[in-house]
Amino acid sequence: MKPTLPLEELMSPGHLACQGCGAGIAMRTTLKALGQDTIFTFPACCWTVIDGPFPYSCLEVPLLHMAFEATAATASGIKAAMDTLGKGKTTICGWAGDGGTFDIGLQALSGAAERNDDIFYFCYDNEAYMNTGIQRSGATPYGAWTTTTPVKHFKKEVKKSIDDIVAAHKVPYQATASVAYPEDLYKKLIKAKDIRGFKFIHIIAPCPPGWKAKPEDTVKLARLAVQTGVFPVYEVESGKYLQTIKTAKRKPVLEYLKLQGRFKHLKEDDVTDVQKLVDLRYAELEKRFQGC
Amino acid sequence: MKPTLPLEELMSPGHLACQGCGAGIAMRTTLKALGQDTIFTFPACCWTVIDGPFPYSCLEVPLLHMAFEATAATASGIKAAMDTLGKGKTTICGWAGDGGTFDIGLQALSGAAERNDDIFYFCYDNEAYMNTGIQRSGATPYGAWTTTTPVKHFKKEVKKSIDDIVAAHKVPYQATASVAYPEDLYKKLIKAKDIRGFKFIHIIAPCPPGWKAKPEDTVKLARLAVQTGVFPVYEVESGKYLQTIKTAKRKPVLEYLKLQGRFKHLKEDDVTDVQKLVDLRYAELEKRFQGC
Amino acid sequence: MVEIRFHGRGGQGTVIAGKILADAVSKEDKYVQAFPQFGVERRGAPVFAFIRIDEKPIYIRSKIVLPQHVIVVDPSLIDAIDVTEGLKKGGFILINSSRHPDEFQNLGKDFRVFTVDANDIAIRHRLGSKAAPIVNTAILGAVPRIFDFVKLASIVQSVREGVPVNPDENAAAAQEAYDSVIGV
Amino acid sequence: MVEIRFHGRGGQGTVIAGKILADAVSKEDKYVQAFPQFGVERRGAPVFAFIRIDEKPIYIRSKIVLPQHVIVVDPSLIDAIDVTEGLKKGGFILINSSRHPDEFQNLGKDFRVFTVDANDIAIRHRLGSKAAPIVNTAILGAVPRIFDFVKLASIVQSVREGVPVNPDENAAAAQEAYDSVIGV
Amino acid sequence: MKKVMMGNHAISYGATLARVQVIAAYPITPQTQVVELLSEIVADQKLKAEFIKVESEHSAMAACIGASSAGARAFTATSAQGLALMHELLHWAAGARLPIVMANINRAMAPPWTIWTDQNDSLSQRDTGWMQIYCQSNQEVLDSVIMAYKVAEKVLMPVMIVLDAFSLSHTYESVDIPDQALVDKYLPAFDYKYKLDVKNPHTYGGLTTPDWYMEFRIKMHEAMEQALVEIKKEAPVFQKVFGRFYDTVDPYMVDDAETVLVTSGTAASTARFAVDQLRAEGKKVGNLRMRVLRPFPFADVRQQLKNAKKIIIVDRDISYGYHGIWAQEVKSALYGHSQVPVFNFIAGLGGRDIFPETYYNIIALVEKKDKPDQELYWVEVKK
Amino acid sequence: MKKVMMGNHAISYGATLARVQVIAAYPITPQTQVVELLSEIVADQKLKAEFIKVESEHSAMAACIGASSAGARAFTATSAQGLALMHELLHWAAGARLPIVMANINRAMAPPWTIWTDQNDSLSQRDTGWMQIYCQSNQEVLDSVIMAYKVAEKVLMPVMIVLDAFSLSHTYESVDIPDQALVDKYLPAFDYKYKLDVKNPHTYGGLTTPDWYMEFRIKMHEAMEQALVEIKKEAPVFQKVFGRFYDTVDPYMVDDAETVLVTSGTAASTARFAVDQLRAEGKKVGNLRMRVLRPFPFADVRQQLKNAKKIIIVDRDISYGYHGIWAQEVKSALYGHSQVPVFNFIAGLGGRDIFPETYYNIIALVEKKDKPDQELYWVEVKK
Amino acid sequence: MAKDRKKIDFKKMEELPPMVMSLRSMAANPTGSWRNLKPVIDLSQCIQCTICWKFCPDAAIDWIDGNPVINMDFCKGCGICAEECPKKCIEMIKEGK
Amino acid sequence: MAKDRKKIDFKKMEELPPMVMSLRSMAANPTGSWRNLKPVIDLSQCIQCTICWKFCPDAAIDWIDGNPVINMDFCKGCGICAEECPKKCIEMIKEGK
Ligand SMILES: Cc1ncc(C[n+]2csc(CCOP(=O)(O)OP(=O)(O)O)c2C)c(N)n1
Ligand SMILES: Cc1ncc(C[n+]2csc(CCOP(=O)(O)OP(=O)(O)O)c2C)c(N)n1
Ligand code: SF4
Ligand code: SF4
Ligand code: SF4
Ligand code: SF4
Ligand code: SF4
Ligand code: SF4
Ligand SMILES: [Mg+2]
Ligand SMILES: [Mg+2]
Repeated sequence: MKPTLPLEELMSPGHLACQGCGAGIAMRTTLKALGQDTIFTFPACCWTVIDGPFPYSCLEVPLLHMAFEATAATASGIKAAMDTLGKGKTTICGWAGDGGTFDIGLQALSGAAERNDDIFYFCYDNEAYMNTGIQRSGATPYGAWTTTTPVKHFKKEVKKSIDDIVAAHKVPYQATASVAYPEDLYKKLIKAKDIRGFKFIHIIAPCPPGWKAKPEDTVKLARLAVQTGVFPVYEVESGKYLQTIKTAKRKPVLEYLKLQGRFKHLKEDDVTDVQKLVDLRYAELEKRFQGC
Repeated sequence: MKPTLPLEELMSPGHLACQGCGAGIAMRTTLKALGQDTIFTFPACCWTVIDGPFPYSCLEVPLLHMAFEATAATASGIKAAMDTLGKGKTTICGWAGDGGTFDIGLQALSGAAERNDDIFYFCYDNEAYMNTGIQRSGATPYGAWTTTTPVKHFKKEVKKSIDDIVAAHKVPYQATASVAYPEDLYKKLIKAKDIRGFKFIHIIAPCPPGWKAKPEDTVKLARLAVQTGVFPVYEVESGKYLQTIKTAKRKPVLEYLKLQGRFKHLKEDDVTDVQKLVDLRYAELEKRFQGC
Repeated sequence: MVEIRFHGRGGQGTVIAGKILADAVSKEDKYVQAFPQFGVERRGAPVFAFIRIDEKPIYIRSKIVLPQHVIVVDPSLIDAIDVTEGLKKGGFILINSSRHPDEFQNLGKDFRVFTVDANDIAIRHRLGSKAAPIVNTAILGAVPRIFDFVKLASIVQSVREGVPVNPDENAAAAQEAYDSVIGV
Repeated sequence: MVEIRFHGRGGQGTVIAGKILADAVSKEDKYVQAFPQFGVERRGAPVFAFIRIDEKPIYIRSKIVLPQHVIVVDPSLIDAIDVTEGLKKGGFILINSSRHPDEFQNLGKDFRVFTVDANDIAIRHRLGSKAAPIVNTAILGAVPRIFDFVKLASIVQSVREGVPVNPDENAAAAQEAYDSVIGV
Repeated sequence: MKKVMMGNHAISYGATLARVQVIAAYPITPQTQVVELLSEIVADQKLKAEFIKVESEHSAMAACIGASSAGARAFTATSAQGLALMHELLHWAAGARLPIVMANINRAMAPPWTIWTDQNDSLSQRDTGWMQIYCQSNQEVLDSVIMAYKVAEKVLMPVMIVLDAFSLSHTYESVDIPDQALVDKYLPAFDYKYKLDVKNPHTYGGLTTPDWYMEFRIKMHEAMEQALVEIKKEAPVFQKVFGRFYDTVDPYMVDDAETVLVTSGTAASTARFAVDQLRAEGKKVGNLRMRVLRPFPFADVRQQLKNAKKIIIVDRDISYGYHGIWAQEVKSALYGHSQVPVFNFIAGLGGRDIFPETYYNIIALVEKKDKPDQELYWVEVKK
Repeated sequence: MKKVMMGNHAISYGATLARVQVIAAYPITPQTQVVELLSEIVADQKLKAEFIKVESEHSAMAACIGASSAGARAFTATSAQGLALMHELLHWAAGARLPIVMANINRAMAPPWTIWTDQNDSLSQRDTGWMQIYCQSNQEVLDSVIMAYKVAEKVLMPVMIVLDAFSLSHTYESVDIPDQALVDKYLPAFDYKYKLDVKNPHTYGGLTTPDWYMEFRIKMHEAMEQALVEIKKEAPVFQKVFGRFYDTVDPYMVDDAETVLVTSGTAASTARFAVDQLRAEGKKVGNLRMRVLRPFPFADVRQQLKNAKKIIIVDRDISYGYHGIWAQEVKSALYGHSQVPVFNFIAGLGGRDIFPETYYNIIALVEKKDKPDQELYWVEVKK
Repeated sequence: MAKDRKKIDFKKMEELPPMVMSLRSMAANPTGSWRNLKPVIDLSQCIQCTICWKFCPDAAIDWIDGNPVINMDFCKGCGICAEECPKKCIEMIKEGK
Repeated sequence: MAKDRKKIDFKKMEELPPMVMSLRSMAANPTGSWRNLKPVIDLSQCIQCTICWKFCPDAAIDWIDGNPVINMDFCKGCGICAEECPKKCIEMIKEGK
């Protein structure tokens, strides 16, 4: 068989991600699609550490580490510079965690989207502040334990829909993706690279310590997230929705939940609630997939 | 005839709004609906000045002036305090301009919406940074002149849809309103006062100097905004859309544009573009009104 | 050093008048500072502007509390506020008014009053609307007639360069104002 | 003052071991400080923890570079890193291992080695899983056997209070470890 | 009750004992345990408080400002980047005269990214109108949180409790947790005269022209001066209730010292250890631990340093293009009051450790000099 | 070419002449005209630059950091609350060693809301690693923007150009706009050795352990020291090209003065006027205008103040719970170098005007005293 | 808060509260002086529809005994009332100058 | 950036660039020491589907001559490759301790 992705690696081994880190797979795949003519900026997040300490880095493209809340604005600044300097072809990317996207970096993201700045904004989503030791973020799903939503008081708010928020900005391209489907992500990026304007990519990236899951289950979980409808994978091009990984028969969410210690405390009723929430959201999206 | 709104005034005359300020009408009407048991917080905006200088104020309810980007979080803080202090019934409101809502205050707004904090968030929208002398905001519509979008380079981005952004948060209640329809606004607030959770109210409030319009045209413009479909007036309750001011036959946008100096430079083609944008957005909303 | 205060209303271009005057003065190689009242300006509300002129570099940068002269761009202010506040004895008061200086005797006899009908001039030169004529360039034309720190030619040139539209009309208004000052 | 360094791997509860030991020591009215290696801890990666014990208040707050003793929570580290780095002459090395202390002669003869099979004890008391037993309480049980700054009773009590689950099993593991130290 | 705990938990217990009513916080290493423990305590209803899990530190401080204005005792904790992100609102809280208390775990500023300790983060907030109290032990941390509310609510100014990352925040040691009843007696409930009150509505913080702005700022400074009086007054009161004494400065063997080390935080604690060793060698060395940065204790500093022959200020911070910040603060305070040579050493930035040996080396260097021959000296640098 | 312009437009022209390549800014009174003129200049393509109309000052500085890292000359302008909101990123820009230039219009901090001048906003950024240059005329503003890029790009540290709200920002006066060709000769294009470059990829600002963090911070301080050298070197070079001379301090009649006023900004300009009047009365008074706050010009300050019998520092700012900030800076710098009594006056907060009479009163008061009998003196307060 | 129309005149710093807070309503600030055009109601035409009243941004129209009464101390002369009056019975006349 | 695997050892401050920047790849950091379980491929069963290769978060599987080869210097032993291998021909065995 031929590899389904290019062999070239722009991410070196030796980095500091935990065993089985989904965010590692996300970056590795992304770099294969974007190639060498790419510049990244990272806010504070696990990737701040994963990348490696001075004087090392595991990325083989230029990277600017930046403050937590500034990702999109920084990327806009880099892009503006590249434009005046006649290097407009280089792909400029912000790469942030869910906390840096849904919460503290949302304003900058919205500003860049409104201006339709010609950049990629990636959010690898592990559904909590992992780098600081698993605190609740706006992306943490209903029902989950984190250190700031203790089991007796598990998270009661539903996950913020960053995708709908971005969609409200009518950006030229946005997509969700899962590390379990690298070819899908790859294809999306190859296409989006040629689209001018703001591009938003939201990747579900399981985190073994944060989800209290086994490291070997990372890909399985990323797949189940899609198959259960917890994290539907689709793209939106100029307002048109397209589900790129179909899930005709969705699996019950319990299959997904039970592999994760962060949901261990949920009673049967709670699981039913989660299932309902997922069904509701899925129904809403299905309408859009059908162009309604 | 009987007055359609209560006679009681909680806003004193003598304030510092310009002649014909739409934001003045917005506040006056809002206070009539919310009554005395209400606390406000304002970020930097025209209302910072309108309210009056030390040791005066034109509001007869408690008001905390606050930094520009902090409205929603401040309101959340006040609300939390009132709750622990056993004064949970008092209505807590953030009241911000469009700049303070669409741009610099968006993150705090999103955070409070995600937490579903039990507060009102009002945005009176005059479509630019007026207090600093008419600079472009995320709410400035396509085609408009501002001091930072000079006529040769008029605003090319469409108005950010704050309503869709808030809708993405699935808040219990949100509504748009126009100062030309105070009874509509009043009714919405009376209803929303009894809804627990985050409530978002977006009021179009024309600004004579900022729109380069005649002061006497303020209400006319606010009405035309609705009648042309530039600013549809509706509410969303638990996800259900309802258009509260119907506009079966929309007037051409030109009627609205031509009363405003900020659009004077637009050529016929440009006006057609504006009309198209309005039609597109209106069609999108109509689907939602029809429950699609 | 000459220090002059302008009185106008928000939206009338009082600050721009000061700026144009400063420009004219600086064309004559004098030193000059022009600055607005520091604060929030609202259409209709009374506002001030200031100008300071000297033969040598001006280092003082505090506000002008005791002006030598006063220019009143909007005559209705005469009733609304005390335009002579802090005005030095012997100071000149130039008022945009169709009335004769003698009718302003209530301003006190320590000062000398001049008038120019800038409203009328502006309207005739189609500056602004009839309801709200733009009078600031017209009134500037009267300045060199009264004061010797600037020449009409400089004013006219600075007006031409300093207005966003209608340079000819504005220049003509200034010229006409120069010719029609009453009280000289 | 006694200064001890713990060696473990991320995720093994090395820091918690230090904390529980500190708690036990403080029960005996001694002064104590326990602190982790300052930095980012990743599962599997080698980590340290430190403890400082004295009869009088401890003011020094810098890191421990030259410990008197060393406790090795994960025996595989012996090959991966130099656990004797900075260790003072005559220092004790307590290793979680099923092997006899004599098998660790390569650590040098300046030190005295003790072993305790904490893995085995933990597994038998069902602490953690077979693949990844939680050994930190077991190894703590061995401490009072070797050192005189703390009594087993205090350790057992602190273990009971300091673990999130299974206090009895953990206490029993500590007790058993106490009894099975090799090299004493 | 005595309990072995980390510095971060000492903060949480302090806040709990102070019966804070609104907590708004955002996670950041090395502060996270403060927030985690508090969210458990609140979830378990051991503390009747609202915990707002905000989306940024900026909003944390905004929520505290809102809550405090409404009359609730408000609390937050942060570190470095989080503190810096609050900066505008630090000015705000002080200008609004709100008695908010915040813990800040000293962590060096980025870039480069770091999570280790130095004091640049809090010291560069010295002009925002916040009181700042630097701690050297977990006990002091817990006690200071309680005392801070007492002083803050008297003078209506906010307080920052400052402690070093890891060497205090993550260090376990025994802490006496006072009885709630005692704390309640010492610290009465917060009764804010100027709260947002629908029965007595006022507008706070409105536009103020040059006519009056300055007078309000004078009042802020006077409140700080009063705070100094209150801190001095509280020291014996607190001691009477809890048995522990905290002053603005903490002198150790200073009276007869020829050379005084001026230090702060955990570096001061280590300095005290070093002083003992140096004294044992017969060196007349003392240590003056700076506990309160704002309000600056002019009188105490001048008094304590008046007998020294040489003063050494060790800064774990620097104002780039000037000196160490503590050095600047102390030297300016001594100007006109002292002629003693002052040596400024910069050590321990970005978590580089400060050992007793660090002080021995400093002392050895200073012994060789009559007066400083450099604006400042860098310590233990890889030259 | 001479042109009557407001201070804000002097900034815009300065930036245009410096051929800035990326502008990112957010409106705030009293800065707005800077941005408005620049957006016109860019829209009219008189300047080849990208103008990013960001959604907050925080993002303005973030965009500048991004742009500068990518090798473009980046510019922004702000004031007070906007500057404070950037605070975290001010530390960032300095730590990343980016030669960004920013204009800050001094406006007092809220609350209460105010738009009038004082220096607390910029002075409370003194520890962020930015150079700070205080101007007294529109000409100096324009010139300083150009010079700032020269120095910044040599030493790789950012610069803040500071001017008073209204009394400079909105004051029209004649300014000589130098020829573009001359400016181009003086200020070469920005060629950044450490730019983000896909041909030579590096990661910037990554995690740095205590092993090396401190050394990078030493380099920052050394860059500041070097900046002082460069500023002194540029003064005559700039004068040769443009005919105007700017030093770190601006002494006026200081040499034989018995009493020296130490001032800054437009208050310094008025002080100079006052000195003329006082000299006319036979009083031996001089004025030392502080132009550069960071890097602090230790040698120049000590040199200029060495003959004075009395020093008066007039602060339009205060560090609550301490003294005026300029007073603290200068007194600390003089410690060990001078015994002259230093009097600290606080004046003009929140836009309260500073008149020549203000100085006459100060001088009259100081004449009556041998040395200060208060920590500081408030001027023209409604007691 | 006192609805007193008098300006507050502090004499000394001690009279000030510790922080900036309002002590009186803006009714102490007669904005009538801003007006260049003055609304005059022809009550004989008026149908008491309250439209002028409800739209006044300055709360400068009082509803007294079933009729609109413009408070000239505050009316800024924006002309909205005149523009919106369905009976066109409000005229904007130039302020006597 | 140099793909050199050697650690960089600065001796003096002058060797440092003015700001923190990477000078070498993380390949200088052999994370193999983190591993507690070790993947072993039974190539005889392998169908060369590249699944193990594409999912390795650590880029620790090289694709050499059409076969997966695990780089033990870096493999952290997460077990994803074993879990995802459709042929179940990767076994995780305990590190020899
Ligand atoms: C202003 C600021 N606040 C807080 C932090 C601390 N912080 C660093 S990373 C992080 C969590 C990031 O979460 P997320 O964006 O979800 O990325 P993840 O770590 O989960 O990959 C936090 C809270 C910071 N660096 N800066
Ligand atoms: C952090 C910060 N940035 C900028 C400002 C300046 N500012 C004050 S009000 C304002 C405009 C507000 O615009 P908007 O929210 O639309 O309200 P409007 O003035 O139009 O009523 C701006 C930019 C500020 N006060 N604080
Ligand atoms: S905590 Fe989670 S996201 Fe972060 S490096 Fe570890 S596995 Fe990856
Ligand atoms: S500028 Fe516009 S919004 Fe602001 S007070 Fe004037 S009219 Fe109202
Ligand atoms: S003119 Fe305007 S301010 Fe006056 S009463 Fe009518 S609506 Fe009100
Ligand atoms: S709007 Fe006209 S008709 Fe109606 S109440 Fe007013 S004046 Fe009367
Ligand atoms: S065990 Fe994990 S790290 Fe090792 S080769 Fe397999 S997937 Fe890669
Ligand atoms: S996943 Fe299994 S079958 Fe596929 S290449 Fe890897 S070892 Fe071979
Ligand atoms: Mg995350
Ligand atoms: Mg607006």
